[in-house]
Amino acid sequence: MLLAAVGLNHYLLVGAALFCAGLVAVMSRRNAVAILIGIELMLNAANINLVAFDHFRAQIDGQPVIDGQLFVLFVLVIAAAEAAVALALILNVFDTRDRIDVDELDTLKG
Amino acid sequence: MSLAFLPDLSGLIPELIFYGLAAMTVLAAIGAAVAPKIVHAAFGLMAAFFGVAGLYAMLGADFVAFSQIIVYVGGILVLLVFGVLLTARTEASLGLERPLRRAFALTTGAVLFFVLAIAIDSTTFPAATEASEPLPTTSAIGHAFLDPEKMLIPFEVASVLLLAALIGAAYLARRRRSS
Amino acid sequence: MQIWLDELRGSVGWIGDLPAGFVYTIGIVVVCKIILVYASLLAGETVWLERRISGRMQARIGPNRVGPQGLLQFLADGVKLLSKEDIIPKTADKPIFLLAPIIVFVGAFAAFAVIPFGHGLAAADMNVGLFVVLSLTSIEVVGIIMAGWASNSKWAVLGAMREVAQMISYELPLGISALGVVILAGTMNLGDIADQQQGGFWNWYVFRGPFAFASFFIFFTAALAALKRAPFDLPEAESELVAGFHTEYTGFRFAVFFLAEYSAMILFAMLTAVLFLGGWSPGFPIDFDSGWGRWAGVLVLFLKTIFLLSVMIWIRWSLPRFRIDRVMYLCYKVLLPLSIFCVVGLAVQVLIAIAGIGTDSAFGAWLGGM
Amino acid sequence: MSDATLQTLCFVVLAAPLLGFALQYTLGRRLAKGGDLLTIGAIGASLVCSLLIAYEALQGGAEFTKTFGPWTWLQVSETSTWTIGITLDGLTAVMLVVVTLVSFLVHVFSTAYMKGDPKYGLFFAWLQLFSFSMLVLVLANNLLHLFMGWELVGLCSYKLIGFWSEKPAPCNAARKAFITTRIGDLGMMLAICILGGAVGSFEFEAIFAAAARGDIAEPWLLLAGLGLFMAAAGKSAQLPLHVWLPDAMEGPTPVSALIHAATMVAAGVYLIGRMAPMLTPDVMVVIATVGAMTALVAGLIAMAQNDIKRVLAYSTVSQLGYMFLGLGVGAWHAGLFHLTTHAFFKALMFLGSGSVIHGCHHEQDMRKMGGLRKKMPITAWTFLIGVLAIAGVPWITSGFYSKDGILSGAYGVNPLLFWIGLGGAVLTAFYMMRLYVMTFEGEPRDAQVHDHAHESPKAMTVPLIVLAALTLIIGPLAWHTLMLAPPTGVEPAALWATLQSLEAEHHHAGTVMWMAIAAGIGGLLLGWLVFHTRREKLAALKAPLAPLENAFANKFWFDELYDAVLIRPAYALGRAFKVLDERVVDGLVNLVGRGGVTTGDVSGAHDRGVVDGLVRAIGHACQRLGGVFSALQSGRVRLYLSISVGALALALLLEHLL
Repeated sequence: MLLAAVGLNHYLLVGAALFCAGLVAVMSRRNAVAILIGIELMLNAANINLVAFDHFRAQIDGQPVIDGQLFVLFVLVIAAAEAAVALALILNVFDTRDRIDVDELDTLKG
Repeated sequence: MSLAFLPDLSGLIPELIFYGLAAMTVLAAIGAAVAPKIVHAAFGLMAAFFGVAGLYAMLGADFVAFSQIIVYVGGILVLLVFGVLLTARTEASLGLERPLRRAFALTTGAVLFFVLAIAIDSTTFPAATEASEPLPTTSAIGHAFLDPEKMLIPFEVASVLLLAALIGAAYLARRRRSS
Repeated sequence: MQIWLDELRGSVGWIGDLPAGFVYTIGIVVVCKIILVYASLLAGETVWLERRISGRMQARIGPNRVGPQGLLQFLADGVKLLSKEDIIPKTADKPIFLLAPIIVFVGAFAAFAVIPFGHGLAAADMNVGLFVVLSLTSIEVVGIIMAGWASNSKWAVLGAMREVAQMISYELPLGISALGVVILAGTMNLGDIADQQQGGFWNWYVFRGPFAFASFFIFFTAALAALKRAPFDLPEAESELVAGFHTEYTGFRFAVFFLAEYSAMILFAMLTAVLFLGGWSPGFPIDFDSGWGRWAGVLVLFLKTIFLLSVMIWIRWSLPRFRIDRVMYLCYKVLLPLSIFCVVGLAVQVLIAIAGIGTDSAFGAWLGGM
Repeated sequence: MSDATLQTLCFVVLAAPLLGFALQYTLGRRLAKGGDLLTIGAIGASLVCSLLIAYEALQGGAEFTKTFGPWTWLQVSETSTWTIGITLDGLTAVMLVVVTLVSFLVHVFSTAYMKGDPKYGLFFAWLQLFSFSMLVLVLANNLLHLFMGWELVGLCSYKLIGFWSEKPAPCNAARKAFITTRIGDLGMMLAICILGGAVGSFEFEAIFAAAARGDIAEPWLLLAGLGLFMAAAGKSAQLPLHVWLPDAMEGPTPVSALIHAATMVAAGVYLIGRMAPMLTPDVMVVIATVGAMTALVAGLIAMAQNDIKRVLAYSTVSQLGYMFLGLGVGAWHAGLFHLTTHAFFKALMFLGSGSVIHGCHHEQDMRKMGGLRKKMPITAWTFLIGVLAIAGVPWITSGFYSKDGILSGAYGVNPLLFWIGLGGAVLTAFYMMRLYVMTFEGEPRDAQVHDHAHESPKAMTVPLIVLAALTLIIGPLAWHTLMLAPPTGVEPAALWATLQSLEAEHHHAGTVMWMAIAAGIGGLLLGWLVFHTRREKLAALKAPLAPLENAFANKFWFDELYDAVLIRPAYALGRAFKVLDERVVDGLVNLVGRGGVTTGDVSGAHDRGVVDGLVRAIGHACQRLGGVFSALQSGRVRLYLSISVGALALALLLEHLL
């Protein structure tokens, strides 16, 4: 067989890759929006793992397992809330300082 | 005329789709992480979202897959792009990263992925004896969300969270105009 | 779809000899092609329809030269657009500029996969069909914002901003009023939703009580706005923004935007017909499982779609454009509260029907959906 | 009426004002007209139910007693349960009617009196809570439950007296009232602890039964009785805890009518009346003596007051003294009956004075009034009825019946107490006539006040008329029909060796009756003569009595006494401690400190030479290192993240490789 049958490991690997990509973004980027992008990637990596575990457990149990999917939906909600607030903050920072380089945001004063 | 000599590739189709989606997801994610232009990063993120949604669909989570599209692509991504557009005037949007830090981050990311891959590969997960069709989950999710013994309270709390985020974001963005 | 392919394999000998997976793969490709051609043709003819109707309304004739009554006008237009010079602005962000029309096109066309064109005639008979349509149409937003940004032109950016704000705003009343139908039908499978409205025309969801009736109008209005059709055509208001987000696009890329726009119109017309106007029900009981009945159903749905398209065109050429703040006002302060009210009303209605009257009686079943 | 219905009625009686308070407190500001209609409706509902209960009690006669509950309130331990419950008997029924009726009329009165006040709605909210607490107190069937109502009453009186909290005087008055009654409450808590400990239950029935069986040791029973009386004296402003009541006149006048005439001060009398079966003869003596003294002293003070409300306040203290006298001599019925009648005519007079104050644009000094009868006839005539009632004008006023009962009770027990009471009666009639004459009769003394005076609106006069009518009819009516049941358990008669029988108490023994009549009428006539007819001779009359008047006017220097005996010593003690603290403690500390300094000097030299060298070396090393690490402490979370993730990755990698 040219390609191995797709199992849980494959999904977990995709998740790990996604997570590492997000981590790289968070670690190396200076732009706040880009950091947010990295965070979203990491959240998605976690979501893939959740759904994958769900799916393969359902295959073992022979009945639908939805706990992981429910978690994913909550993560979606939180990601949406986080993105909205974070972007509002970024816009605010941009408004007062005319830049959004997080390395320069090291004082507590506006 | 018999055409049976054609190879039966049907068993390979899911694999092909998976590898396609996985490649798309990972490449897009890496693009999002390192693209010099933030806008390109944002659209890389979109491709990654699509790939993840596709993976969800492959895992039989159709509701989650389309939630992913409607929320991430239709909502969060649009917000992000708006954020990029509204803050695009400075050189920071060009992501002139410090090379040393980027090298460090890339190395760390690669090492971490390497270690994780080894860890995943060396773990044996219990596997189903025979693969079965994914079962529909939409109505189960709906019932779980409205069942007081399951997820009703988290669901309601999540709605409160969204409301709070809405108000908070609106407030923060509003101050901006007054100044 | 698998069922048809199984039927096909059973009935036609040489197809049956082929490996199953091969047939499925080829079958998927073929069906996609059919849908694409069907939708594109319809879109092209809608352009013709629009031009003819607007001509009538303005006491002109409209295109009538190419083909009978000018029916082949779109082919001529297509040839013209294809042969035009393909310009990419120098300051444009090239990869995104090239990708944007494709995204928009995919968003508009992919949703046709779950639309049933007749009884059992959906390419993908998914049980989250309605949800799929709504989520796929939201992809269009991203394509538009890409186009607007990549063009590096103030007209395009402004148009895209307006459009995005308008589309994501109107997705709320759109989705919520569609939710009313989901409550009545108890499913998001579009084929099942249409099947539940068979029988007399009074079974159509639009006629099931005042809330459903109101939901229909909310849905249609929100759809108009999401389609940025007049009177909500601010994003491409030619008198202000030249042409909105596709100002910088020419030739075939422009054609793709154009096609996507009209196919989105058809998509929403069909969706409205399926959700509220009984789908392929002609208004009296008919057997859709028989061969001719199925194709009669396709025809009925086609006619309803054309009717709704005509209404859209009629509205476009009758009403003046809104101001942007009025558009947002209408969305957030009128349609959104109304749609929420209707959903709650419908939920109560269904509860009353189930708990109070009982769905085993004809009236209860009518009131409670199913 | 079935028990279930009665129970429901009781609940309605309680729930209506509580609900009224909750709604009024939260929504009051948004309701039409500040929500006064809501609260009047609530207390009205309570009143109607109370009347129904009273009617039922009347039907049941002397034997009428009902208990609902007890319901578990707190499961303190596995064996001990604290309960709440409701007791209904003749006494409760009468109190219910008194409380709700007066409260209802005060509500109505307040709509006009408080009109335009910025905290209009809040006032009604507190009135509601006050009524509720009083009803809780009255309906309680055990001491702990009663105590809840008792403390709630205290809280509400605090809020109501200090209602105009933007002014300092009401605040001080409210604090004074609160603290003074709190001293009494100490006795109450003591009594509760003793009784609860000895009986194992707080329920009245159980306590009375235990007292009758002699289960409670004598000194403890005595102590509990004294504690209860201490509480009652605090709440009902008896000597020497009476000082708060006159000051409490700083509150709005309807509040004075409600809580300082009819209800809150009645709580103490009610408590003693309710607990009568367990009080030992010694306690009764104390009660009677204190009551008589209070009646006399407060009457004397009242004669020399010029503030219209203060006269009424001292009169109230005096009348409460009568009630305790009645209870103390075993004239249980008469004492509680006086409570009822007094509630009506004193509420009448307080509301009447409120009407006067309102009419004179918040002028309270009687010396500036006079001749107001023509300006405000309704107020004047109704007030006159009150005056006649409190003086005990025979047969037509209710005051006659109750006061006569008390006096005849005292007559049979102890002549001295009787004579004090009789003297007090003369005083009462005298100073009330003085009050009436100075306010309503004669020539106007202050033209400005007089010219601007006007009759009050209907919302104020109608309650006055209702109360006046009640004052007239309640005596004859109630005396012959509504006989209060004696408390179950021990007959009060058994407690005082020389106590008259109950029948004799009702029987207006000729002598006593005529003496009482003579005292009342005589006092009134004297007052009329001195202050109206022979006014010109007043000054001449006053001169020799000046020292006495001075004593009265200064309230026998009670406040000064407390200031000198309690407050100043407390301050002095505080100052003494301060001095102690500054001199002795600080001196010690300083001494130790100085010792420390000396030691420090010695060791400092050592430090600088030996230790510092080492420390500096280490310090320099640390500084160098710190310079390296402070680059990491940049406050940038991403840097921390990078470092920690890098370290994690490295650690995992090493773990894998090794």
